[in-house]
Amino acid sequence: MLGLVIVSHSEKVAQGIKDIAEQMNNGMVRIIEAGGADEGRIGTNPLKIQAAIEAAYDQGPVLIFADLGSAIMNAELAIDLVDDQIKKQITIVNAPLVEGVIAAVIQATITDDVEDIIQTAIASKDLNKI
Amino acid sequence: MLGLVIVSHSEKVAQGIKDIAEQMNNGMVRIIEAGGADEGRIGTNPLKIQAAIEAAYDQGPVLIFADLGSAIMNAELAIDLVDDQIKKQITIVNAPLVEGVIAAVIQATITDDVEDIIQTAIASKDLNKI
Amino acid sequence: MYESYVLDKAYFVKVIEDLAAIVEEQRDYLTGLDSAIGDGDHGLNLSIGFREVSKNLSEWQKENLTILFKKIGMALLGKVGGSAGPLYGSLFMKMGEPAGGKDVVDFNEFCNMLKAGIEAVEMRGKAVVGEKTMVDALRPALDALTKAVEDGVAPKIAFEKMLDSAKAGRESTIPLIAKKGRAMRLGERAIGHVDPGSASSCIILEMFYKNMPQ
Amino acid sequence: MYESYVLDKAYFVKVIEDLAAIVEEQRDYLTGLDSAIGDGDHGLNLSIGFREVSKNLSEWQKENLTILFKKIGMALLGKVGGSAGPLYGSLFMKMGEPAGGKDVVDFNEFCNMLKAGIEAVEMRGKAVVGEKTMVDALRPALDALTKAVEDGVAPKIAFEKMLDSAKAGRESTIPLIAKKGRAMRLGERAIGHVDPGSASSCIILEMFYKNMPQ
Ligand SMILES: Nc1ncnc2c1ncn2[C@@H]1O[C@H](COP(=O)(O)OP(=O)(O)O)[C@@H](O)[C@H]1O
Ligand SMILES: Nc1ncnc2c1ncn2[C@@H]1O[C@H](COP(=O)(O)OP(=O)(O)O)[C@@H](O)[C@H]1O
Ligand SMILES: [Mg+2]
Ligand SMILES: [Mg+2]
Ligand SMILES: [Mg+2]
Ligand SMILES: [Mg+2]
Repeated sequence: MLGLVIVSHSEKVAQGIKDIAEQMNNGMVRIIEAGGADEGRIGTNPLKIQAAIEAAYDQGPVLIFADLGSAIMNAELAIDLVDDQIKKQITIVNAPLVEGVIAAVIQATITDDVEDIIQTAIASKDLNKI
Repeated sequence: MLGLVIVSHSEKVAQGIKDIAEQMNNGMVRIIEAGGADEGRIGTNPLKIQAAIEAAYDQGPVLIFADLGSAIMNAELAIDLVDDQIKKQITIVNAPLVEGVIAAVIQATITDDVEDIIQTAIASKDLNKI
Repeated sequence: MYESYVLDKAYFVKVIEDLAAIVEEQRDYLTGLDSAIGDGDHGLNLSIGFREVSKNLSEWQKENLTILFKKIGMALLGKVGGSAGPLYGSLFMKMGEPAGGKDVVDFNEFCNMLKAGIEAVEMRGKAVVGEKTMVDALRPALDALTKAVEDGVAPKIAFEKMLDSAKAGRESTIPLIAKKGRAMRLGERAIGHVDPGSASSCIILEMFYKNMPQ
Repeated sequence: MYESYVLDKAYFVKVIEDLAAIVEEQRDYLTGLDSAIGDGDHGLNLSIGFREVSKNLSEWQKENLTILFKKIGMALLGKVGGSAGPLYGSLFMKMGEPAGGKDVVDFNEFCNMLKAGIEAVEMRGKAVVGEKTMVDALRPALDALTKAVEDGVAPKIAFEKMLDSAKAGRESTIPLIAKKGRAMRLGERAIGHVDPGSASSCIILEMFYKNMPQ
């Protein structure tokens, strides 16, 4: 099963994106959120991200989506902390957070080609909204 | 003052983005969230969006950021419901939700040129995260 | 013929009552269609919307048709949550306008109500036929109704033709790729499935048809 | 000379205690710097991080220096929340490694600790000098220390040179546009402001300097 980790500076944002994405998830993606710093403050926490990666990992690829710069830095740190076996399965996806997660989850209902899922998530930045 | 409305299918996402953005807001932007359908269900509500637009409006421009297609549809409906005077001040910004709101708020601390703020928000889709 | 064929408030109230009941009955069917190519909430969305309508209908039926339809539309707007909210909300809100504040309309006026409502859906969703949306049921339905009226067909027969076209439109969505709404993201994976909105549109039109006097 | 100049655990514990105290004292100063060109939380972030360190320090000082620093780093990682978390977390975690599980290090080893820590910050943040980050203080500080050691300068003097370079580096951030971190988005609006991370880096290095024996 594909793992997906949502990293945001806000706990609410990460949880809410998971809520939206789960509506479109047909059970093919294990979505785990890692939002907020310690005690719900705005920020990110590499240990929370590490735990989320480990929870999302199911012998297959794990995609990480994050909001701002320091969330990426903490995601990279979290990746350094996990087992090598998991580590080599992880990709941080360079996509907008909400749009990328939703696109990835929808695409995962269509294909199990991870590269395709990643590219679809990245391409979500160019989806016209209006 | 610039008004900014955050429309998401999730109440938590809209609130959380506001929390993140307020950290960067120097008081130049009135940020109002309009997340979720009635009773916190996943979805959007044009009447909530209408109220948010009216709350965000302060004799100046109002920017709307939204997540998915039907959020835009409801935002457009909400725009139809507000006074003409407010209506002509509204722009739905074709930008990723989290990234666009943050970019707009930061840019509003630099300039009060709304067109510049809108363009910066749109360009946020191409900001490299990794 | 059409001027003497009138539809009164009791008719419309009964349509709405039946609609609320059948939405409840068909909730899982609609949700199932939406699970296949959407987020699986279409039945639930409509159920929540029409429960709100039901709850207030005895109060609202004191109003003229324009206000009654407006209130129904506003309730759907506020409660439905998904795309069906602004779309069906607009349908009902706009349907009331050609009723011109009256309590009874003749068949011509009724046709104009449907026209106004369906055009409002098209305006709101910017969809055209072939994009695998409710418009695939509603637009052919309206066209069939317009043609039947031009041909001078009797009201209930004209509505039967309308409903047939709506259902044919619903079936026509099966082989389509979606170009609007959530299913748009699915590409070819949407092929083989009925569009949920086209199905609910048929249900709505069917309630108008079913309750029409001969 | 450098082998006989030793720094023991009491020294390091005192440095950390002082650091926790001064972070508290300078919290609003650091937060003020971050309000100008960031999100105004840098002082708060560090305060929360070092409170966690303080709370545990009496327990952790039973461990050798490698483990002690690792625990400090992990606490900062987990608590700080902002960019300073992974950056200073990495700084402290990596600083412990050249201590090789001992309770006392000589000056060479201490210099290696700082080198390892500062390189870890660079590795984690991918920043180079001139990008208006803490690296603008840390990298010149490390270079000045390395040079002073090559020149055979006495330990505390070498550290004074290091600190002077860090402070010069901090001041050098004032006219810069930021290329990393949040301030990056501000373009020219960042000009005229000290980078908050370069200021906190000076504070950290100053505590190491201040507590060194002559
Ligand atoms: N732009 C549009 N124009 C017309 N109909 C649309 C449009 N977008 C979606 N729909 C209709 O809405 C239906 C889905 O409704 P619903 O499930 O309530 O909304 P959501 O997709 O937001 O969950 C689709 O089956 C389709 O018929
Ligand atoms: N990539 C980076 N490399 C080095 N230092 C950085 C980097 N990003 C940010 N910083 C430093 O972090 C400081 C801000 O820390 P803090 O306020 O705790 O984080 P945040 O910006 O996430 O709120 C900046 O002043 C800068 O010195
Ligand atoms: Mg749906
Ligand atoms: Mg929905
Ligand atoms: Mg900060
Ligand atoms: Mg911060």
